[in-house]
Amino acid sequence: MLSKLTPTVADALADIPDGATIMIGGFGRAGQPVELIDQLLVQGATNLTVINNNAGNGDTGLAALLAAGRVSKIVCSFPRQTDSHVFDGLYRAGKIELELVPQGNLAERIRAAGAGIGAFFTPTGFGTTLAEGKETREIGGRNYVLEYPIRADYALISAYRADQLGNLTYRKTSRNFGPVMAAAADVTVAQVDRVVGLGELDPESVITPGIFVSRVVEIGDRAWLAGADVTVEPEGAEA
Amino acid sequence: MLSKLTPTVADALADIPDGATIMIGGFGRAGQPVELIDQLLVQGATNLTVINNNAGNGDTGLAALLAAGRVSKIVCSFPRQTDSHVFDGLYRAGKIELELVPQGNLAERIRAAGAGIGAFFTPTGFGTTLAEGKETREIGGRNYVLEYPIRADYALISAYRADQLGNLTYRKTSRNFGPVMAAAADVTVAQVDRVVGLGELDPESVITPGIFVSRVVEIGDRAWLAGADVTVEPEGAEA
Amino acid sequence: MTGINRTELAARIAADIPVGAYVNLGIGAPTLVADHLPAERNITLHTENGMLGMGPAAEGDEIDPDLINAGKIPVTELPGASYFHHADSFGMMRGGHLDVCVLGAFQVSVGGDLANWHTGAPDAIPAVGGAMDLAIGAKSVWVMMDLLTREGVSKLVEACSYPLTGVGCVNRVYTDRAVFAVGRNGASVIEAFGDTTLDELRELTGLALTE
Amino acid sequence: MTGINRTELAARIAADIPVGAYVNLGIGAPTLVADHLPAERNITLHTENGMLGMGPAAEGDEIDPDLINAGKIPVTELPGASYFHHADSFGMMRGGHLDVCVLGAFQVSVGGDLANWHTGAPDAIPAVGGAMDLAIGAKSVWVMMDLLTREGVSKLVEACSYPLTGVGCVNRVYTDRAVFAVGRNGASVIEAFGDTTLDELRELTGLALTE
Repeated sequence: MLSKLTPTVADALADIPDGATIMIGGFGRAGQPVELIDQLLVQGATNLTVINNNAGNGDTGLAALLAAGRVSKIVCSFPRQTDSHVFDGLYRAGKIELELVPQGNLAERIRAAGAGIGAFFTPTGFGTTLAEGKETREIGGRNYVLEYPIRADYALISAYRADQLGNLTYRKTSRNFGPVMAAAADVTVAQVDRVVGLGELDPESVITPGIFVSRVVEIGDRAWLAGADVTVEPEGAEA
Repeated sequence: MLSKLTPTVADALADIPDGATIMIGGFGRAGQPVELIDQLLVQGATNLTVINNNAGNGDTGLAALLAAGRVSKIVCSFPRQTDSHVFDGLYRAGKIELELVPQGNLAERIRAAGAGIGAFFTPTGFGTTLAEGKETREIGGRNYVLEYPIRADYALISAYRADQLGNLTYRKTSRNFGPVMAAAADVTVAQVDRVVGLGELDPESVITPGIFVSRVVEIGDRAWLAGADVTVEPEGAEA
Repeated sequence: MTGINRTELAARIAADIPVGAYVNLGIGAPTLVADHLPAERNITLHTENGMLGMGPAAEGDEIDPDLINAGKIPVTELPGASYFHHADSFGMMRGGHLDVCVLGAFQVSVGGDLANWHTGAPDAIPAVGGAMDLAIGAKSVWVMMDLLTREGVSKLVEACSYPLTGVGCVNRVYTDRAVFAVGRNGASVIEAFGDTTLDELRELTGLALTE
Repeated sequence: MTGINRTELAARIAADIPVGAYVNLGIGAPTLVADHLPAERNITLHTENGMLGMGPAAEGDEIDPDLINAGKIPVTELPGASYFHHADSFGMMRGGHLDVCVLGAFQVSVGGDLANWHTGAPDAIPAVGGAMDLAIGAKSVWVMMDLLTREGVSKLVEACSYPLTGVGCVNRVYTDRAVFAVGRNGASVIEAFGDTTLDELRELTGLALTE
């Protein structure tokens, strides 16, 4: 039977070309596709446009990709963090382009790409510098800014469980950008803790239907979740 | 503790005034809030605008409400059915106003109302008579029609399980318009088969968060579901 | 002059659907295509009322009023199915995630315009349902229809006389006499059935068909 | 001249939140409001990274990296909680479903303009996060801030000098010296704390405050 299961992260990202636009899921650590980001560093594609809520922190993951000079543009809502020194340095040196988007507009623009919406009027950002140069309109007494979809060549996301058809479930607030990014990219790669048998996911609880997922890589249970299966309160959590 | 549970359908709909705009969930029989519709007939409010995928069939439910002259306008995608004789008669007699909306635009316009979107460009309907007089625009080589949100004073929907906070789950294809309508009305009334204790619904599987629900009425298991609890294949199904 | 029957046509369409595709089959004749999609081809069926992984029509004890297709017929659920609400379901279509959508039609123009929702009769009660969404709802939109009306008039036309469902949205037209490609470059014959010739098709349709 | 401290201010804000309300508490001082919302008031907390029914900060074994708030602090889940994705979460805000949102601010204008995302410093790295969404994200948007900067300059102003986060979006301003209503009708004093007088507030702010 056909399957979207891919044996390794290397296989899953092998075809990403230079110049690709890549969405990366996650809000803080929750939902961050750590192993896929690390593989993106190994894989070598450069001149990338990255769409993520943040712009990396510390010296690993997305920050390492930035430090390696592989990202020419980042679209995000919150690049500045206490330890975002890699991005900060590149930005001040004019070595990376930044498109700053309010978080809800970012989510809705990604959602619009997946849902075939050509553009939409949002109240968020009206009258601010982030709406400068954008079309505005008063509708029903409220002011709106016209925003356009954001799509990508690849979306790299993290989920909790998958089946071979690519159906996904998430865990708690790690859901965040995953479902909308999965629908907005030509190729969506999902890393998951575990792959389960076909029919083991409750069809009522599938959050991302497999139609939006191209490749699934099983990473194995994260250390702090080991031993805890589909539970509300995992044991052995780390700080 | 505060609770959205309402003892009877009569209590749940008591305050609907004449002239109200009312969304009614359901696609065919699936997801139709049968008991709420029947109570709307008893309740007496008139000059209603109804938003539903269809315009009633046979002589009961929505068709009975139409036959009683209580609906002055209907917004729907598919009024014509084999047994939609009540609507057909009223429409031909000029006694009911019809706003015909392509089904996906209907769903998206309702979704837009709930999500605070002022208007959006959709490709559906471009170049057809249903887009006549509407603003259009070419974006990225594709043609779009500008569509506006559809909101309501009340939404009457049917769900499967609820807790006292109004969190809802649905069952199979009866989900259809429920989640988007719940978010697009000032007052959302959900009839459910059963109310369960707080904490019994899996937070990952709640489809409509309680924030969108004002009142919950427990109807009891539908006959063909009696004896079948949260199962994939209910026993004793009827045709 | 021969053609193929509706069952053969459904099988012909099914054969063109790629392995692993996500497909929406419109109400009516297109549903027959499902009979020719064996499990090993891994085709996933979408129904716009909120489901992927739709199985065959339900029978007997399988019938569940909460589980119906877009034609309001009770259906079944296959392993790996998923449910979602109407806005998500139509977003899936509008966003171009389905590979193929197969629809019936009153008329299709050589440019790919589709007319399948309204005959234009002034006293008809209009009802569009999901027709306009389906028309733009997949990477490939295919029409399944008889080439001629009962009166012998071609349904593949230079320009639709019936009200449009979508503009330039159809890629292929599967008929009992031939399969046509339509679109920006006009109509061409992909395959003629039986001993049907290009000249016959030109005569039947009155169109400058290319090979 | 006296005022109230931050804990008292948080309690004062909490007292104004209606029973049963859905509330988003912004990062920083507004999170203190949660300490004054006892369970019997049935306040449901929203966090924009996709959750309703957020409980207190997680401690020890409760800490779960998949369960964090908008400030990326590990939190807990209360019975009746639900999770949803980012587009749904911000749709919930933009659609006006939350009753109250409490935010910090650099400046608020008498007309309700909010400045809380950027100091305007030319070399600052801009970062907006959900600030502009929160600014328009509830039926009532309240600001919690000190009335004066450390330098003694009023943060309630005729017109914001810092870059705006939202226009005319704030309804009330809770400060250590007084609670103000702001909006189309300008700024008025709802309550002055301690022995603070209207005249003092006018002097401190340089604004024509009304009662």
